[in-house]
Parts: sequence; C-alpha cells; structure tokens
Amino acid sequence: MHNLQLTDDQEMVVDTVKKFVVDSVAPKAQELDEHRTFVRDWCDALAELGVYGLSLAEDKGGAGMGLVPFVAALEAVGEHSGSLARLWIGQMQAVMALESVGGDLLDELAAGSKLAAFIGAEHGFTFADGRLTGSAAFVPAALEADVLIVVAGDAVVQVDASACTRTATTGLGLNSAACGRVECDGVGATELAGADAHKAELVALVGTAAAAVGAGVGSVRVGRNHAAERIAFGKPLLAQQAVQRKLVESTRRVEAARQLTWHAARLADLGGDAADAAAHARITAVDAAVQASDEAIQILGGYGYTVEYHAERHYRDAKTFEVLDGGSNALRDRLAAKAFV
Amino acid sequence: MHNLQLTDDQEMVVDTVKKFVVDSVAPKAQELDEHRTFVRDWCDALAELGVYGLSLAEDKGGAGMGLVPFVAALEAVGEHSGSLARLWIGQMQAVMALESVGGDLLDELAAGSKLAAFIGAEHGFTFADGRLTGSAAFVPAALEADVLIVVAGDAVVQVDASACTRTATTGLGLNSAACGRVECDGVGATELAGADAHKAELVALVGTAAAAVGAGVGSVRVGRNHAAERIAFGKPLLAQQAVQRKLVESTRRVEAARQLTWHAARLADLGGDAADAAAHARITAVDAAVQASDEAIQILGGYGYTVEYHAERHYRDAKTFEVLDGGSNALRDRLAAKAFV
Amino acid sequence: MTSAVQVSDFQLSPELVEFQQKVRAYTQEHLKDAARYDAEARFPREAVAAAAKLGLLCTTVAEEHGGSAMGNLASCVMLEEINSACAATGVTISVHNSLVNSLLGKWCNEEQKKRWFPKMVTGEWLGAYCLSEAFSGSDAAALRCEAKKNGDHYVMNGAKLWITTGSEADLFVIFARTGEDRVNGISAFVVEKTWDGVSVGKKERKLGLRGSPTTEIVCENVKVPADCLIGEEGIGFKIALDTLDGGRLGIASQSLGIARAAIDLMRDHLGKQVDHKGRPNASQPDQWDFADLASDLDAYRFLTWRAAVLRDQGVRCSTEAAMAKSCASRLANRAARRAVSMLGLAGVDGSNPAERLLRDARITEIYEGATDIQRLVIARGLLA
Amino acid sequence: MTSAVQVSDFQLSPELVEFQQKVRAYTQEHLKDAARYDAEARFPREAVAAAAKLGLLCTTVAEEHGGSAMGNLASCVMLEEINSACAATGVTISVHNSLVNSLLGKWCNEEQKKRWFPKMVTGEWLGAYCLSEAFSGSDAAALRCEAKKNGDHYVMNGAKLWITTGSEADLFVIFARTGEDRVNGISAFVVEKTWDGVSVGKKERKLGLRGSPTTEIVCENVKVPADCLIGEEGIGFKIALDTLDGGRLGIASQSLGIARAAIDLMRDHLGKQVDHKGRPNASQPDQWDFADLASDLDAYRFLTWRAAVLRDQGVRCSTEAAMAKSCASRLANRAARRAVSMLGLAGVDGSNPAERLLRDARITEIYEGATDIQRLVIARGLLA
Repeated sequence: MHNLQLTDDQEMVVDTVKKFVVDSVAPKAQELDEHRTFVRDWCDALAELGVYGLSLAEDKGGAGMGLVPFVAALEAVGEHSGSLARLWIGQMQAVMALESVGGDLLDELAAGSKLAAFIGAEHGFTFADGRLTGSAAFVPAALEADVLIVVAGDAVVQVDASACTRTATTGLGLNSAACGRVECDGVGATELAGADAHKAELVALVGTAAAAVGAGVGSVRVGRNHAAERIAFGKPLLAQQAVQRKLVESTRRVEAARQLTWHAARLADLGGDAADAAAHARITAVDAAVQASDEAIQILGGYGYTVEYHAERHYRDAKTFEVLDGGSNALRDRLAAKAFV
Repeated sequence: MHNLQLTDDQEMVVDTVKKFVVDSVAPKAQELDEHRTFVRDWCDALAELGVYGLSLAEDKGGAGMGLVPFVAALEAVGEHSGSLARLWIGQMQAVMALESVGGDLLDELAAGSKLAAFIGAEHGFTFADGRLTGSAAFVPAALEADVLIVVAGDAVVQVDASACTRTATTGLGLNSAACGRVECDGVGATELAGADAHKAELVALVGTAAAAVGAGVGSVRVGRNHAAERIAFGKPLLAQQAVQRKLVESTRRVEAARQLTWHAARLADLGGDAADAAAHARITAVDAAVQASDEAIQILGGYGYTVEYHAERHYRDAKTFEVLDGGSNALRDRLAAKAFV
Repeated sequence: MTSAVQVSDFQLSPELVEFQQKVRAYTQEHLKDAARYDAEARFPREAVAAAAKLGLLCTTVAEEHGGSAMGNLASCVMLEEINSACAATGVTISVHNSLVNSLLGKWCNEEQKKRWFPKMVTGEWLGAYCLSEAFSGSDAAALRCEAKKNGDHYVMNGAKLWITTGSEADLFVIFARTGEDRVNGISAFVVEKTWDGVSVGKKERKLGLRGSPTTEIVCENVKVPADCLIGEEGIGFKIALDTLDGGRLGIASQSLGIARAAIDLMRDHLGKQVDHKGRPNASQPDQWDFADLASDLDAYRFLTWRAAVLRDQGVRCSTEAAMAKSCASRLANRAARRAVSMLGLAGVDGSNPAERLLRDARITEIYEGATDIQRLVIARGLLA
Repeated sequence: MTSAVQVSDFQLSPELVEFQQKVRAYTQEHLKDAARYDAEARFPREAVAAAAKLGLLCTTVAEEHGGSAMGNLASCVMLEEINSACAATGVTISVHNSLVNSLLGKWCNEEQKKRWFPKMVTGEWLGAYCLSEAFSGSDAAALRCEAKKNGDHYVMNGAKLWITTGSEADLFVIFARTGEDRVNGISAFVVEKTWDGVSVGKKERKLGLRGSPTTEIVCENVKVPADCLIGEEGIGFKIALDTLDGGRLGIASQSLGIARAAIDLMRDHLGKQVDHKGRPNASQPDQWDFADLASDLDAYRFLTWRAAVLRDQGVRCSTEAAMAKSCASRLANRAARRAVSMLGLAGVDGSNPAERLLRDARITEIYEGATDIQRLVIARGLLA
C-alpha cells in the first residue's frame, strides 16, 4: 500500500534500484565511506540501470517517468549511501537542467557515460566573454566529474572539469562522493542557452529530501535492530519505553518528511509550482534525518559512536545535506522572502 | 493545485462547508467561545448541508465519499472553530461506528436530527446485563447530546444521554462544544451488535488531525495579518526576519501534518490499514497546531494574550485536542507496542 | 540598595532561607483562592494586603524610607514562592516592587521619596508602570503620550495600554514625550489616580492571569505638577530600560514559580505510579521529561539569582537579566504544556491547576520585554 | 579533599580565576594541534605531558600525596578550558583525575596510595577506568569479568570495552566479579599494564574524539596481588557509582568546553556581519539561536559548579551531577550542530573546528552514563 502513486513500470524501476542497493551498496557503504573511497562502480551501475534518464522526457531520450519514481528510488539509495544518493542528485540536476537544451552532452549525461558536478547559483560564479570565474567549497562529485555544470547569474554554462582547480577537502560527510573545492579563474566555458536552472534546483530539493528520508529510514532500522538484540537490565533494549519512544518519534518525523516529498514530486509531475512544497520537504526531511540518526547513535551507545554501525555515517551525511545547495536556513529565508516581502 | 485528490463532487461539498464556515462561523466563534455558548445552530447547519453522512456508504443512505473530503472540509471548520470541528468528529464517529449496523439511529445521526457524544474505549466503561457503568471526564457534546455511543470492552452500546449524570466542566478549550463529565452507574443501555469501534477511532484520529491542521492554518493567518499591519521600529512587524521565520516554520509543520492527514485518509479510502498513518497525522498535526498558535500569540504580543484575536483560542483548543481520545502520548505508546512488543 | 544577604556556593544565606520560609507560610495561608481569582477575574486584594502587612511590598526600598532593603535577590526568592501559588498576586507584587518602588528609590529626589514611599511601602497605595501604548509595545520608544510643559506643571495627554494593576493602582509611573527626539524626548512622571483627567480605560479579557487587571490608563489634559517629574527631562527612556532589568528579574522569578508548580504537579502524578514494591514505574518518557524540566528549573534559577546579585551590587545586568527572563519564561511554558499533556484529561478539565498554569505562563514570554527582545538584548550584549 | 577555593555569588574566587588563566595559557600554547590529533587519530602525548608538568594531573589528589588538592570545582574550571581547545586531551585528563586519581584517593589505603600516587600525580603514569564490557554498558552491574581469589592473589579473566586512554594508560582500575550477587559481587582492583596477561585489544574507530584511544583491555589469567584490591570485596559497584558522580562533572565540563567553542565560532561568524555603520546585522534567527545557546551555557555551567561544590564539600551529588552532565552534554551537541548549520559549507569542509566539535560532542551524551541513565538518576532522586 505504500507506493500508492507508482505505476507498474515505475515500481519496476524502483525495485531494480532497491535490489542493486541492497545487494551491492549496503554491504560496502560504511567501509568505503571510512576510507573516503569514491564509488565510481556504483555510479556506473546506476547508469547501466538507466536511471539517469528516469525523469527526462521521452522525446529527449529519457524514460519520461517524472520525479515520483526518482524520489522513491532515491530514498532506497539514501537508506544505505548518502554519497551515492548525492552523486545521483548531481547528475540528475545536470540532466534536468539540460532537458530543454538537448544535444550530445545531455545524451552522455543521461546515459551516464559522463559524470557531472552541478554548481548552483548560491556560489555566485560569474560568466562573461566565454570565461567563468568563481569558487565553490565542497562540491559533490567535483574531484571525479568529467564536466561541471555551473549556474552563473542568468547563464548556465558547462566547463571541462579538468580545466578547473579542484582540491580535495576532508569534510564531515558524503565521504564517498568525491566532494571538493572548485576554483575557476577565467576558465573557458560554454553557455548552455535555454538550460533550466530552476528545474535543477527543484531536483536538488526533492532529491535531497528523498535521500534524507532514506537516511532516516536507515537510521531507524539500525537503531531498532540493535535494540532488539541488545540485552540490558535483563531484557532487550527494545523493551525500554524510552527506546521505543525514540524510534516511534523518528519514524513519525521521517514519515511526515516522506509525505511532503512525495507531495512535492507529484505536484511537479502534474505541472504545478512545487517550489514551496519541495522546500518544505527538503527542510523537514533533513531535520528528520539528523534527529533519527542522532537517536540511533544514542540507542547504540558506545557502538553508535564507532564507524562500524552506520548510524554515525547517516548523522554526518544528514548534517552535510543540510548545508548543501545553500542550506536549510537559506531556504527558510527564501520561503519567507517569497511569502512576506 | 492544492486539492489534487478531490473529485468535482467532493470539492463542491468542501466548498459549501467552507462558505458556511467563513460566512457564519468565523465572525462569531471567538465570542461564543468566550461565553462558553454551545453552538447548536452550527451543528444544525452542518446537518442541513448533509455532511454527517459524507463518508457513510451510499447503501446506508450516505454520500459514500470516504474520508478525504471529510478531512478537507474539517480543516476548514478547524481553521475557525475547534469546538464545531470536535462536534462534527463526535457525530461522525457515531455514524461510522454504526455504518455496519444500520437502522433508525444511524439514519437520525446521519441526518443530524439526533446529536451524539462518543465515548471511546480509553474511558474503560463496562457493560453487562444491559447495564452500563463507568465515568468519563471531559466528553465533547456530553451536555447537549441526545444519545451517547459508548465503547465498553468489546461492546458498543447506545444510551439515552438524559439517563446519565452529566456535569459541566470549566475546561481549557473547546468551550462551545458542551464538554462535560459523564457518569453512568448501571444505566440501562442497548448493545449495537456489529458496530465498528475501530472505524470510529480512525475517524477521531484523522478528524482531529484535520481539525488541528485547520487550527494551525488559522493561527498562521492571524499571526501573518497582525504582523503585516503592525508597525514597530519603523516598519511592519512582518519585515522582521524573526517573525517571518516563525511563520515559515509554522507553515511548514502544518503542511507536513496536512500531507500526513491526507495520506491517512486516502489510505483508508483505498481500504488499506490506515491506523499508523492516522496516528502519525494526529500527533504531528496537534503538535503543529500547538506550536503555530503559540507562535501566533507571540507575534501578536499583548494582543495575542487577549481573547479578541483568536490565537489564544486556537492554543487552548489545540492543547485540548492533544489530550482527547486517550491523548497523543498514549498513541505514541500504542504505536510502540504495535511495532516493538 | 545593596543586599544584606548573599548567595554562596549556590545556597541561599540563612537569612534568605528564613525569609523564603516566611513567604511560603504566607502563600499557604493567603493564596488558597488562586483558582477563584482566575475564574472570577477577581483582583486578589486581601492577599496583596496580607503581603503588605508582612512587608513584602517594600523589599526594594531603603530602610530610611521605611523599606526592608532586602534587594533584588530576596525579591526573586519571594516572587518564586508567591507565583508558584498565584501568578496574579505575584505579578501585582512584582510590578509594585520591581518596577515602581525600585524606580522611585533609584531616580526620585528625597522630597519625592518622602511624598510617596510612606504609602507605597505599606501597600496603602499600589503602583503601576505605564510604558506601553497601543502602537508601541516592543518598540517602546515609539510612544506618543505627551506631557507639555506649562509653567509649574505639565499637561499630559495620551493612553497607556497593557497596564498591570491598572484599575487597582493609586500611583502611576507614566512615560511621556516631552520632546521630539525618539529616545531623548521621553520623560518619566508620577501621576496619581485621583487627579483630574486620569481614568481607567478598557479592561482586557485575557487568556490567563485573570486575577490581575490589565487595563488602559487614559490621561486627558492631566495637570501634572512639575515636581512629579522624575529625575530630569529626557532621561525617561533610560529610566524605563534600567527599571526593566529589575522587572525582568521579577518576571523570571514569576516564571520559575509557575514552572515549579507545573513540575510539582508532574512529580505528584509520577510519584503516584508505583509497582507492587512501591518503586516508581511511571512511563519512562514522562519521567525523562520531568527530569529535564527539573534540571532546567535549577539551572535557570541560578541564572536569575546571578542577575539579581549583580543588580544588588549595582552592576549593570541587562544581558544577565534578559538571559534569566528568556530562559525562565520559556521553561514555564514548556513545563506547563508538558504538565497538561502528562495529566491528560485532568490537565484540561479544571480539576487541578495545570490548565491555569498553562494560561498564566503564556504571558511571561510577552510582558516586560517579549522573548525576541530579550534575545536581541543578549545577542547585542555578547556581540558588543 | 575539601576545596580551598569557592564560588561566591556566581563568581569564581580570585585563586580560581588565576588558575583558570594559567590553564588558558596552557591551552593556547600546547593545544594548537587539536585538528591534527583528530585527523591522524594521534594521542596528544606531549600535550598531556605539558599538563602534567603544570600540575594539572593531580587536582583531585591530597597535598600529602603530592597532589594540589584543588578539588572538583577547580577540575571543572580546568576541564572546560582544556576541552574548549581539544576534547581528546580533555577526556584524558578528566579520566585520569576524576575517575582514577579521585577513586584512589578516596578508597585506597595509605600503603596503596604511597605505591601509586608518586607516578600518578606526576603523569609518569596515566590512568584508565575499566567498567564497561561488551555486554554491559548502561547496565554496568551485568559485568562478567571475574577475579577469583587464590591465596595471596586473584586470578583475573575478562575483557573490558570502551576504555578511554586504554592503549596509553599504565594503571587500570578494573571492576571485576568476585561473587555471584549482581551488585554486591563486584570488586575494584588496580591492575598495572606491565603485568602478564594484560593486553590491549581492539582499538575503536570513532566518529570523533579520535585523538583519545578507546580500546579493549583484555585480562587473561592475570595474577592480581591481593593488596591491589581496593577497599574490600563486594564494594566495587558502590565505588564505581560514587566515582562516576565525579566523572560526570568532568564530562559536564568537557561538554561546556565544547559548547563554548561552538558558541565562540558563532560569535565570530555573527560578529563579522555588520552594516555600513558597524552595527550587527546578522540574520535574526541566527542571533536568537546564539543568544539561547549562550544563555544555556551560563545556566548549565552553574549546574556543573553547584554539583562540584557539593562534591568538594563531601555531600552526595548524584542527582546534581546527573543534571549537570545531562544538560551540558545535550547543549554541547545542540551548539555544535547549530554552529555547523550557521557556518554552512564552512561548517562541514574541515576548514574550521565546527565539524570536529560536532563529532567530538556526540560522545558526551554516551560515555560515563548515557543521557537516559542521567535522567533515570535525576527522576529517581527527585521522586524518592
């Protein structure tokens, strides 16, 4: 009953992604994160599953399925790897920004033969006379991307990644997502006339919301499993009301975030203005993920503080999601500006 | 785009209720609440609009529209009068509990020619040998109802309201809902064989959620309107970031609650098990309403503390909703028991 | 006005403990009718009179003027006790002591003190502090009430809103405009209730604190003798803000009292739930919330006492007083809300004080500087 | 171990202020490499050695045994300072002082004290406190490590988990089972690192506090001389809990230090945002959060000091210590999380301490009694 809104075709895609995640991602995610290993294989595997073109219009070579199956599948990814979820989001931002442009680059991005890093307007890059200037801290995929898609004022431009200075950063989370600092000092770049930066932003909002819902689900699972096994004071930890309450509240918050996320995706797919709904979903989901992972750590106690039980990874990733793409507080300010100014 | 899920027929009903609420309820709600006046006229007006049978199956004489338009319309009522919303919920509980029973009482309740108070299982009434015993503090509609529908163990019984001892209580909120204490000491009662107490409970959960969403919406509106007009430090209060942030956050929480509420109603209408979804909706919505009304009071400052600006009424009503029907914390415990024990 | 009594190692001095016990005895004897004051919106005149008899209306007045000179810390201790039983009585006494008497003591000349204190320290007169207006709440300096100098007197015109004890007070400290400058055009005056042109306007109907009358005070061509000007022209706003530091300690203490009452209700509720061996077996989440709230009560009481001690020592304590009020008032609301949740239907049906505490608590975040104003004061203080 | 120094009227005594400044100078000189300790998971040996030289490893030891006998309050003041710069160094010193030295001083006989203190007060040896096991964390009394009496010695077998300073310590206080009774079958022993059968097991890889090694300590047929039993058989659990009251003050202080560091980051961030006239114009919600957190920092510092003073006075302070730890540790996490949010990308990219503070803070709610255990202690204390 959960996926009330998915067609059979959509559900098949989502199930395929889920199977890949459970089989291939889940067993290795924590270890690769600890060693800050970039997960190119997984990006390629997603490409093979054909999901980078999932929401792309059919006449542009995509599956034309809209955002609903995207958020459903992304939740499954986020449950096990925030890094992979973020990489998919970045790629999807590039694809959807270019939907209205078309061309070889779009084909390559949708096929996954090229990996993109997307740099949003919040970094304030400038583009003039074919030259791109600016810098961005902590861009997911930056270190490994083939191409950067950059919003620079009103323009959206593409730039060869190797032409930019890219520096590794030892950040809080998303350790397998090749996050890094990007600097462009008058690098030659090509404008993508007609590209849709707003669409890319919407993808980031609902995508981050979905990934965070996944992190919340994963956190609850980790906490619940531990509590069911761990014996303290003569009974499973899960028999303690205080532990149950943590899990119930985390579940409830994550469920609220999920409904907001699905609502935003549905609204967008129906052609409505989903900007506010997506912002609500994103803020709520990231908060829910931070809380759920924080509670999971607490339920696991000392074990939760180690890098072996996933909870700490979800916690770091959730906080990192919070500040990406301008951050939740900037979103709150934007909602305010739109409503009240 | 808001009511993605309503059919044209459903939307018409909802719009009719909205019009009635805005025209008749909104202008008088605060004053009647202050004087603790029971709103029989409004109950009759809802009866005339035919909404007590809204979710009742067509073959039982209802409109067979399910819970979705119920929550949509109830939200509109809750935005202006928590008392009327609660009265409708109680009546709807009785109607839906009796859907599987049928008979004259159901017809009268659906038509609104009889007013019911519903007493749930949490009050622990007992029924044996045709006699009902138990007491319940703070039952909405108790003082004015014609009939009490009482869950007593496995049985659902009807009892003539005038046969029970009913005492007015000067409670925190829902002042226009004729709330009172009910005592039955072996009062003669009739079992309603086949009545569905679970359905009644579900109605209470999604109904309270919808009413609370309405209270949240109403609170945000009151706060926003005041902030737009009030000048402080040379500009409208609404220009203050801190005020904007309160309204943005209230809106977001209420929106999350609304999506959970609609999800629960849809799930129930599709025949799914909506118990958890409804509990999530109810807890989240009541919390959101408490927070939104609290913030509205704060935005209004001294004005918010007076009984003239609706914010304090929403605050009292929301806290009262929280403890009705067993209360939010008992619901949390029940979710835990279901999931973990 | 240095306090004779101190806090040492987080314990009140023996003198203050004794005073606290005296006040506690007073509350038990005289504040039993708090629920009735609320239900009937009735001013607790007898309770205030009994407090006056015990010398509780003069704690911030020097001994030479008939006061007990116990100071701000003692006032805080007293107000927590009183407010734990009856917030309407509590705010009446807080305003009288912290806003009016302490202002008179600090800013009036000897002649003025001798004129007003004899009635104020005995409680024969009650005081009210008139700063807010319909269009100036948080932005107090926007006030419009004016006092025009005319020979040996001022002519005062304007309406003051949200005046605590408004209809019951005999002496009003009124802030009025004597010049155009937004801040430096404000002056403070004493105005007596009986003077021509002074009237009590609309009485507010409120969510809570219903025993304490909140009214409009209207001045229509009131002839205010020049010797009722406090200090000098133009320093009114400075006086207002300085006084509010002390007032905020009063409201912080009120908040602590309300929080304590709510926490006590929870303690009773939880304490009743025991297993067959008599060990507590109440819901863990309820116990944990109780533990968190009780911890914050202790913590914010220390914040309040710290600010009171500073004020008693003559050290400016705006930041510290704002911290105390902001934290304590939010705690009072959190605790009262939680008490209602924990008690369930008994929390809303009026059969115990929980719902009144919830309604009373709500004002503490609003008056004498709303929470956001406290945060502004704190942030400015710490970022300066 | 009565403290020579006091808190009066919420101010530290001049002696303590001087000590605080000395510690602050130490942190500025010796704890510059906190980020590197974290990045490399490297034990801050030089920093701890420098602290030892300054006498910071003997604050809870009596003067007759070479300590400074400054007590718990002084230790709290010191630990807040140290932890504001480096939590890995902070916890090492906290465990050494609050859990090991204070335990030895309170429960050992003279001969034992003379045996171990000479090395412990100078920091030649570091101490570790070994209570937790793989299957007994919050439920400490479920421990299984056993010590079987055999003539003039005990034979110890078992593995201890989550041992702070495990791989770097020379002296372990190990709680082991000498009898079957769940609580009264537990005894405390001193075990030295160099003894046969003592080994360091698995080292944990952690979210934060990476400079402080957390390891397993394994005892395989370790021959523990009978004169290494602390106190008598069967009182081990009592010793463990009593000691944890002091340890919790250490962790409360660590939490205050981390919270302060996070709040300082916010202050710097907000302070930079000014309008053209130099007035603060940072986002109001950011400023308000900063104000709330800074207020709680003061409030929970008082809670911590209050408990420390009680402990220095020899008064049981389980409830008060639990309040301090529970409140301060939650604040540390709240503040660190908020600092990351406020700083945005700079909060996560490792270019400043925000993300490390967030990771370090997280342990404070877990070790030496998780938050829910603190709440249990508080609720039991207040409902008793």
